[in-house]
Amino acid sequence: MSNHEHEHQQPPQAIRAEALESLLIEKGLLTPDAIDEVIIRYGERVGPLNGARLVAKAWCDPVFRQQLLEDGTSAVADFNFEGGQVEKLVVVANTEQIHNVVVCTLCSCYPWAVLGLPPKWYKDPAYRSRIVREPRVLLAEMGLALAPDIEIRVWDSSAEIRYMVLPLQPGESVGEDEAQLVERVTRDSMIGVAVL
Amino acid sequence: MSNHEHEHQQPPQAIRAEALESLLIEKGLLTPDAIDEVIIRYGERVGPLNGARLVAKAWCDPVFRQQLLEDGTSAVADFNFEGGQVEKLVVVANTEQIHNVVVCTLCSCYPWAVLGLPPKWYKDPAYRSRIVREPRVLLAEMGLALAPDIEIRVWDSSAEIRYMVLPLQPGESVGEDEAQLVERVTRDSMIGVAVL
Amino acid sequence: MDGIHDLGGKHGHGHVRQESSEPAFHARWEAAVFAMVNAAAASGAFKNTDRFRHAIERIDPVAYLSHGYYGRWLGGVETLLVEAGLITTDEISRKALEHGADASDLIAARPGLVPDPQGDPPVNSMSDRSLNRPARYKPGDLVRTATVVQSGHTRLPAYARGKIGQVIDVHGGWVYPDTNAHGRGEQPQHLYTVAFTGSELFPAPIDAADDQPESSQDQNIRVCLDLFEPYLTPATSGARL
Amino acid sequence: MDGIHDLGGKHGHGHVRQESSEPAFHARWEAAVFAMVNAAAASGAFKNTDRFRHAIERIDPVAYLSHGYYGRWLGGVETLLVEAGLITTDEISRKALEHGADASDLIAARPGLVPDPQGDPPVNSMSDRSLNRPARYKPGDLVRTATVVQSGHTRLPAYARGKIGQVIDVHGGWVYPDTNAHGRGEQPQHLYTVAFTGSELFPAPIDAADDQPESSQDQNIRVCLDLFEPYLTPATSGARL
Repeated sequence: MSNHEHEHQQPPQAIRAEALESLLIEKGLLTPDAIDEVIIRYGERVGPLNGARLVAKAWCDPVFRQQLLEDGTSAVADFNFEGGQVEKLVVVANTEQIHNVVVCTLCSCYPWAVLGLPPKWYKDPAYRSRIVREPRVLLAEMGLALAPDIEIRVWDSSAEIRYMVLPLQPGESVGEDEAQLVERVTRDSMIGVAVL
Repeated sequence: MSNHEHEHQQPPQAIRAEALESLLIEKGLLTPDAIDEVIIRYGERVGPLNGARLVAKAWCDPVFRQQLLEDGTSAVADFNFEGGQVEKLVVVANTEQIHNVVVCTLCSCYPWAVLGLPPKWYKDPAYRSRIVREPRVLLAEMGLALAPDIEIRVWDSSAEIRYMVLPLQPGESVGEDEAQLVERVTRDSMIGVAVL
Repeated sequence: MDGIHDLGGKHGHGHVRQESSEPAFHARWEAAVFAMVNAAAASGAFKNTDRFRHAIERIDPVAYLSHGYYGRWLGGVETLLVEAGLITTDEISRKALEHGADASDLIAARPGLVPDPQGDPPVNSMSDRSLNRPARYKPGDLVRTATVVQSGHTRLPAYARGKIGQVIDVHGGWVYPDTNAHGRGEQPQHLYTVAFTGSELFPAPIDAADDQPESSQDQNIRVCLDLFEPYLTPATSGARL
Repeated sequence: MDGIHDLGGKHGHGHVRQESSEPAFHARWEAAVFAMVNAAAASGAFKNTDRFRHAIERIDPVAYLSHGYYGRWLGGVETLLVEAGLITTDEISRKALEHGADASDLIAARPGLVPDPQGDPPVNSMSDRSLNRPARYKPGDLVRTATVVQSGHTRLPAYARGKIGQVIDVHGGWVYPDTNAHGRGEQPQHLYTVAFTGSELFPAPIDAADDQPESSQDQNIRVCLDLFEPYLTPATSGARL
């Protein structure tokens, strides 16, 4: 029984991934270094901190804010974020009347360069199926209750454009400096499943 | 490892079925007899032999054939088949120009009283998804190549009407008596995925 | 509902695997599930087949595709037994562990916290009902199917929504599954057999390459469905069959 | 294609499960899959992301729903490595058994016997392409989406087919996934952001009981998609936003 349990700690797809890894290494198509590089790149250098820096700057700098909303791609270019997956970035701003939320129903497109790799739930069937059909119900389930008079705009990333939400700045944070504000910005607020 | 293999002989749904069975027996909601009864009923008394008897009789008796095609339900009533699931029976006849085939895309409706319980493939996603979209391709894969000029009629059992196909009588069988003809009729020919 | 069960026309489900000399049941547990479904009906866990079908539609989608026909029935009947208060999910899971189940095994059942009302028992065990009002359509009429259906159980498959077909048979009044499954009454409706061309249901792709003819372009296919009157509106033009 | 991946608006997939302090990878094998996808691209197993996305769409539907994101990537990259002749299915399965896999484990990959041609390598690594022809639509235009799509890869989800929306943004020419995924060239097309009302995409059910309001009747929802010109035709009427 303990043997049985041990074997079940690894799901079948994990075992198969390890098998393919050793095959590709044997065939010279993969180096073990490449895996470490991925872990370091997406574990350390690419992540939602990049997006948080954009948001904090937009809150502090009206010119940058306008540039970010009008042409996100060039506004972000100077930051030299790595991570791919943002050929064209569109930043959509929440207002008191409009709440934005991002999804990719067909696969799991996500703005890696500004938000890192997506959380598991973003890629799972429940979120992808429901957020376009019943966004208000689903957001409430996820802890974000929006009044009926707030318009919800769902952005389904069906081509190569990537979306990021510019959340509303919390009233109590006005006057803080950019470094303090960066700390306040959560990944979920930039996907649009939370507010700050 | 052998312990591990042993445990995997039973799929999880089988284990769960056994668990529910013992619970329902404990609660007095089920008697073990009821299971034996189901096995005997559908294993021995209800099956495609019933349909085969109808087909053979229709081949021999033009009046019965006409009655079967015009009002299958009453034509079958005299046979007193058991097995349920045929509140209204519609029998569709193959011709040299038209081939009929039956499916239930939404669940797995099937004329139990005349054909018994359906084969596993009839209930599986591959058949249910493909037979309405590409019947000629799928029938060919299943061993029935139909010329492009033969019209295929697919009957998707979406309400309580149940369908059965009256296959064409093989030329070499003309002159055989009803008992001999019954032997020739296969279940698959009455679903419409084979001819005789 | 737009559920996993609505398989007609979907891609990716592979090849049909036929067996020779297939038994009525592949294992005793399959017959046990059959008997338990009968027992659940007898004990009042559900009062009509529409409700049972909808319980199956509500099971876990992965279980739906991978547990087989009787595995789907099992998930459906567990759901109904739990919703009827005859048994608890915990009782089943505890017993399953005793029988050697893995704690990580996929559970098909999806009992709701607030189940639909059971509604009245059926008027009789059959589903045809006489109706005083006349049928709106007759054989030969062209009809268009609804694009939208009830949010719960329905018998209008997704692949046949928003399509034009021709009535080829009229069957009188039948219990309406869309309400009956939810305890909202039998509300009998006229039932029709409607024939569609294969190319109406599955037209040629908008930009298929010439070297990839789709089988949907086969001009010699008809698909017939049995559809309830609320699914249909009159159509003035469309391919006659 | 009408595949299992096309999840928008489908019912039955349960609740969203959020994790606190979620790591970039939940296990080393997930990062290994990521690296293997990069390696497969570098070795020529696929030349563009559209092809990789379509390989994922072709994996086993049960695996699609149950193996997780990197499990789906694994199935997709196995398919492409096998189709490119760089590795065989037998080699992978034999190695998996050595690593402790069960012979009955579900295999996600679905390599085709006759894979699509690879087509030319991309003109450049980006997907936007300048087009000489003018865009057919401008912001404010009403458009109707196609009801039928390519039999293979497409980026028009089922829930947004046959619907009327309003163009809200115009993005110039972009590589067309519907052909690019199948080695039929980049065939760049004008790309638009089109906004739809929630009730256009998911109208109220035909016979919903008054006591069961569907959230789809929420009048304050917009869904925006990025759609390629071949998916669209002009619409003359429809709800302006």
